[in-house]
Amino acid sequence: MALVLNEEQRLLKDTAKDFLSANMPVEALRKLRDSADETGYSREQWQQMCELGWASIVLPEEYDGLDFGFMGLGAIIEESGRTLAASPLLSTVVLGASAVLLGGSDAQKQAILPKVASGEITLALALEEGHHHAPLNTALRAEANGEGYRLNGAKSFVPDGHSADKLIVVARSSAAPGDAEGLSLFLVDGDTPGLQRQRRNMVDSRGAAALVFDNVELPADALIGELGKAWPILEPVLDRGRICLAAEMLGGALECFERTVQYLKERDQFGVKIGSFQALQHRASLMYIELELAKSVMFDALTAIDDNRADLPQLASLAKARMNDVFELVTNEAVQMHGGIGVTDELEIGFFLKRSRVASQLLGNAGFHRDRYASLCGY
Amino acid sequence: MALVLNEEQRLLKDTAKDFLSANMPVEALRKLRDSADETGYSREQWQQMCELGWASIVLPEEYDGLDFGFMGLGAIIEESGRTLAASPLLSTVVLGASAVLLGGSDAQKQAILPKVASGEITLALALEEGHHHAPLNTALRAEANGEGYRLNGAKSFVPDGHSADKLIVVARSSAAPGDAEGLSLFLVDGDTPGLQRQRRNMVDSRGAAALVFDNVELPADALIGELGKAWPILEPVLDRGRICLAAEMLGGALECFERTVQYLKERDQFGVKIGSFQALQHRASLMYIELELAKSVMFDALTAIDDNRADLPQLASLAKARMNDVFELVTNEAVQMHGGIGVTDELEIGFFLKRSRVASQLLGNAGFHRDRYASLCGY
Amino acid sequence: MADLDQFRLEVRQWLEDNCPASQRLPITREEQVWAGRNKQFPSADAKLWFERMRDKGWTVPEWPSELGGGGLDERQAKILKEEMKALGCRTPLFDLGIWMLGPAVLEFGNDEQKQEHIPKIARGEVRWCQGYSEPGAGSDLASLQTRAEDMGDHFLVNGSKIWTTNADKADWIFCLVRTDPDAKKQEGISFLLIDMDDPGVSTTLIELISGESEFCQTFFDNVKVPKKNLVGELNKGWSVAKALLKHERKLMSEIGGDTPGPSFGPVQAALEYVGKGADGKLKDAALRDQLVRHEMAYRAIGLTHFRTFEERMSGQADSNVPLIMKYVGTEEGKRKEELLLALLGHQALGWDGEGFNEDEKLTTRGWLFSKALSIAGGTSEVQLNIIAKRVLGLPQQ
Amino acid sequence: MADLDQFRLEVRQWLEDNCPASQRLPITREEQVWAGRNKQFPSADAKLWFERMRDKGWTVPEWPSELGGGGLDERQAKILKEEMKALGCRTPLFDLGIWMLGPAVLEFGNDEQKQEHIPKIARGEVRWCQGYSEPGAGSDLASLQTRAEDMGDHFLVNGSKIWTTNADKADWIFCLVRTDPDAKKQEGISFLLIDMDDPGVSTTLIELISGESEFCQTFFDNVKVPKKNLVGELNKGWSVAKALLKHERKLMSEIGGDTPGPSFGPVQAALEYVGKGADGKLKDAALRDQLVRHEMAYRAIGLTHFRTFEERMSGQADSNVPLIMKYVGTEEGKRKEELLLALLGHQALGWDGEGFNEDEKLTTRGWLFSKALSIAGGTSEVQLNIIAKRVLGLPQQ
Repeated sequence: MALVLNEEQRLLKDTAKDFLSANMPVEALRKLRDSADETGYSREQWQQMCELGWASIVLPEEYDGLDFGFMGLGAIIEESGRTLAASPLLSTVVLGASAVLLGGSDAQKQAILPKVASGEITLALALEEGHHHAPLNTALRAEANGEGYRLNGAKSFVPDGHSADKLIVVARSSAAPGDAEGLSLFLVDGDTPGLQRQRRNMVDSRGAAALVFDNVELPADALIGELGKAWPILEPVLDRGRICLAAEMLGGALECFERTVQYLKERDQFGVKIGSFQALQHRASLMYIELELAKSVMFDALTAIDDNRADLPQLASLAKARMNDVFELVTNEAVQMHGGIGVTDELEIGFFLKRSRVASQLLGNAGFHRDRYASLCGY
Repeated sequence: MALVLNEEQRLLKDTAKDFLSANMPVEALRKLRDSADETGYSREQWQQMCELGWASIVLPEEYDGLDFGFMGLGAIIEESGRTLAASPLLSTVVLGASAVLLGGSDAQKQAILPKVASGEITLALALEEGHHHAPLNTALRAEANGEGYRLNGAKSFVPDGHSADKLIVVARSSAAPGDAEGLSLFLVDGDTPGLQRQRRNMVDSRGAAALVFDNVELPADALIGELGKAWPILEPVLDRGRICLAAEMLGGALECFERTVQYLKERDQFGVKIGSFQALQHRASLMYIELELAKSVMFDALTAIDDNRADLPQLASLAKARMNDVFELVTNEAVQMHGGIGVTDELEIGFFLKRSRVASQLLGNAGFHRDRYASLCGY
Repeated sequence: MADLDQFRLEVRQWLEDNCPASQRLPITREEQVWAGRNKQFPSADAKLWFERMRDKGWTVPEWPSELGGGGLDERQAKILKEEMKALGCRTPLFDLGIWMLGPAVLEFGNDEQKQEHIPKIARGEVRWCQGYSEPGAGSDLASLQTRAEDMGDHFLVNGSKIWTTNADKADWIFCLVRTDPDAKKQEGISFLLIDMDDPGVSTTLIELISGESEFCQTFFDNVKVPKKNLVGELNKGWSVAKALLKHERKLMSEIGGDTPGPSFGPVQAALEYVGKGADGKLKDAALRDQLVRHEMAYRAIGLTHFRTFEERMSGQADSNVPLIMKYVGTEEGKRKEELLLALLGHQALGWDGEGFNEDEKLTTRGWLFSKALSIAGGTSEVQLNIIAKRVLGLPQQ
Repeated sequence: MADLDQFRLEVRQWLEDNCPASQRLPITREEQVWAGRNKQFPSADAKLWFERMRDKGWTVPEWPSELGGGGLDERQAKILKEEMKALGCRTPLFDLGIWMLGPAVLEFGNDEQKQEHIPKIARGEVRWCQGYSEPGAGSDLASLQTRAEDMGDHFLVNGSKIWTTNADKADWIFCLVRTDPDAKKQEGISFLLIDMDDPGVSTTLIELISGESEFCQTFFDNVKVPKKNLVGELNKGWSVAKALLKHERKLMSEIGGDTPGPSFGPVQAALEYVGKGADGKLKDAALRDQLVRHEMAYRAIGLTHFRTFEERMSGQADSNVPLIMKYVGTEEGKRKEELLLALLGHQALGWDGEGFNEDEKLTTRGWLFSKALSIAGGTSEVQLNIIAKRVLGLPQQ
């Protein structure tokens, strides 16, 4: 268990902080929103991130990766959460690349991962079909079709799904929704005939899409792993996503908290700084406590990935459930403590508030993960 | 809906307050505890209560009752909660007498109710068999036996069960535990052969017992209502008990809260009254708010009994769940805000803390009632 | 009591006869009829309904009839409210003048002011907005800086007010202004009525996290205001303001969570977006628990509203309970919005465009807007301070 | 690193060879070996184990060996701790002298004091208790009134101390006393060591809501205390006290909820008293949710303990994190007790006598006792004040 960053990782974190605050402050997200940007992030800045090695950091060296591990990537993602930097990092590197890495054939890895590392292609995981995160409920149908396969169905909420070059589609090739058996993963080009992608305008101003699969024909080599046996691949992929998303949320919560504490020190009311009011002091202290506990959880969760620990599922649910609660608490308190200005679009706190709730729903709300944690622990 | 007391009811409340503060302050409960009193309450004071009409207040006039209704009784019980007055009011008048009144034959009513009104006999409802309130899980067996019945089984937690002259026993004459069908009520003398009663020493210093039924033979007229059809009688009896118990808890919470506010005004720390600390002020205000909401709920719940309203079950669960939470909140805050002295046996706050948790478990914890309320509302 | 029952029957009959069917359907925000010099009516029925109610004086049932009101007492007004609710009759007229300024003028205004303003409000001829808060003042209302200089025959007003709801649509604004800069805080403040058409008055819209809003900032640049527009005594505006704040808190606690919102309530949303399992319980235990906690809290709050009314009626007025309603209404209102968001899941994450229906978008916007409820009209923190001080009598530092 | 691994192997071997089997079983409160002039040993094995550890100096592993300690560095001490845990070895000796006074004397005491007191503590020959709080002082420690008058060759001590844990069994007490009544608060306080056998020292037990307790009140009636028992400078006892308070808070956060308690943890209790349904989930959804929230919180707290250690080790010491541990440890500890109470239901409502087994009674008593945890050793409110001031740097009034 590593609960502190080593030299290398701290360096990565500092570099990320500098790059992000210089190039992708919250203001950048506002611009993307106000210009109704179609992609939902800046391709140019994504290229720069890739040049900084962020896309290759967790990939094995044989696929042009740096093999730095998730402790390092987590530190970068945490920083990206501080500025709400919009990028396909989570969908391409954490979810997409992990699916290929954990489930793909050598050929698939060779074909995909180096291009991910270089930033040549982006990926997205097409999973959700319902109102709430429920991977086992996948119903999108995959049938054998000569040598290959045919997909029919719809995905309701696919982050970066409209802009990704390739989609990793979770489909059901057998058994019924709710069953872990019978799930399959397919690699699908974004421009495959029969695939419609509709951009969705989300409250957090990030890019997402709804997908419709109408007799989408796929070659045999589009299948990732074994037919109907995707769950043992998909679950660890989702857990990586949950942990890295939680890292982003931690960054956002820390930034939101620090801005609020700063405001408490500056804002005058009734002739004194509002930060001198004990009720607000105690609430601020409680947030600090929650954030410190969350940091410890995040460190352990990230090492659990790097060390391939058996309790990765627990840690993923612990991290996601906790960050859902903490980010919600901190954003609510931040708005309230900022008072009137806190509910104006002019102040950036609102962007954190909006992102927090999208992130909460992504890959499982707190209830989902507490239920999962309890079941994993045998009660 | 009546959400305020009328003249008559206010008078009852004031009389009760005077009697209780004069004769049964919290100190009286301490004495009962320290003298390891076998009954768990003072029979003499119970007689006085009966002379004040508290045992007859909700009974119809035809059975020597005053027919004042539960709004009045609730007001008295609330006052009794303020001094933690130990008495068989709940077990005898609310639970016991209601069972006879709602389910009994004219003969049974004539035989029991006037004696309850006069204080001649006390009753207790023998229900609980498991670790948690679960009326439908009753397993104690009742078999036909010639003209009469035979009871076999055990009851784990029967308030005032050791001292009551007559027990109203919930037994299963058919179907399986968990089933609402097949429950029956029996009127059993406390000294019936085959019935063992073991006193239990509870944390709240009130009287309770565990009962063992070893081939207890009962005459035919011991049956209350129809065989196997007790649930429609038992449920409203329990709801009356839940609401009146909640009224007691409200009184205890109010007393605890007022003592704490008083302490906040008197106690010096760091050269000022601790009541001037904003963090404590806000916590006190939040308790006040919870208590005011609880008062409204209690009024409506008590009228729901008097008006035989169809939503009595909802109101009972609303009242009990809310008072469980509020009493727990207030007693915890009371101890914490009193500081060191708060955890000493010398201070009476501890008695409220202990009573609150016993009352919480009695007739259903907050989870039980939230679950019930949700189901009653169709979700 | 008998005449009250009689009154109830008459009211019911009149409503039956006079309220057009279309005006008995749930009202949308677009269909609200707001007062104003140039009123907009969403439909002929709405106009008819408004005019009939106006002519009865029932746009302001409890105001004196000689001033255009209905002249009803509190009991009768409650009966009217109940009967309108029973029939589903829409509120015929919306205006801050009805809810806030009117009561204040009736309490503090002189006859001339009553004659000039009350009938116009009753007839919906003028739309009012409120000018209390100022940029930088926040909860510390008394620290306001907008200056009204005594120029003999008029006041010269300079400064700006923020959170002036619907100021862009309003005809008049009632303001707190500083008339004595040397007096300390609460003193030296006066209550002034200003015609928005006066030269030097300008208004800009404020964008909220929930998108465009009805909140504005209003600027006063050398605005000349006649002396007769001063309500209450000079430098004694604070007492008028306090009286008004009570109305505002009452308003806030009544609208509670029910700001621009979807057509469904939490229970409906739960059944639709989560669904029930074989055991008849909501499929998601955590959401079910969150739902029932909210439903129980709302029921307790509703009962408390009734209780305060009954206490007033029975002369047992405990003036303290109303003090908690602003806090509980807005705080539980926020929880309701969080609950709806959680129930809708992915469908509550949309901002605009395809893929989200109106109700879903309203849920998202309503959730964001609800964050303002515990800030506007006295923050939750201020409410708790007030309870600690006035109700519990805890020592102040 | 290599020598550390080597050290680990040696420690493991030594423990294997020297720790009696009986001393590797979970310890009950009755089986704890407490220091003292007349020590009680629950068993011959306990005596043997104590003596072997004492002779290694491992009763106080990090203290200098020349003073009877083990002379280990922090890393080695941690290894010893880990190996003892792995083998289940019991703590051989319990004493406040080890946890609190010893470290203070080593930091502030003069050589004579170290020579006199440290070895006795290391060898468990003297049992210490603490005299900080006073009736009426509470969180405001610095307002203490116990007076120590300078009589030239000795101090004359008068006053009383409350919450003097186990004072009835202790041989010595370390106290904060006022040596300069005119100085303001923190100043004029000195740190004094007093022999409980001295004439004028008397102690009474305090009964808690959880029943009899180890807490006492200790009275000083004209007690003569030699000057050499003054630790640190005269009137500078506050700095000694603050250093000690850190140790106490650390102690409180470590014992957290685990005060006199039942043999089962929440999960075990849940399975035993609630049970699982067909779906493998705890039957009661509400209790299950309460349980998992606690389990997750405890895991986060445990990880944070590790993190603070690793931060120290890696020289990234963020001195702030330890400040939260007293608060989280005791507050979550209280939640754990409430949870156990809820899980056991009716079985957690007993006080004594028939019908409740030991574990059930310990649950009830432990729940009641836990209420003291967020009060003793710095209330939760004081902890939050400290975080706001020292960590967040929020302005003070």
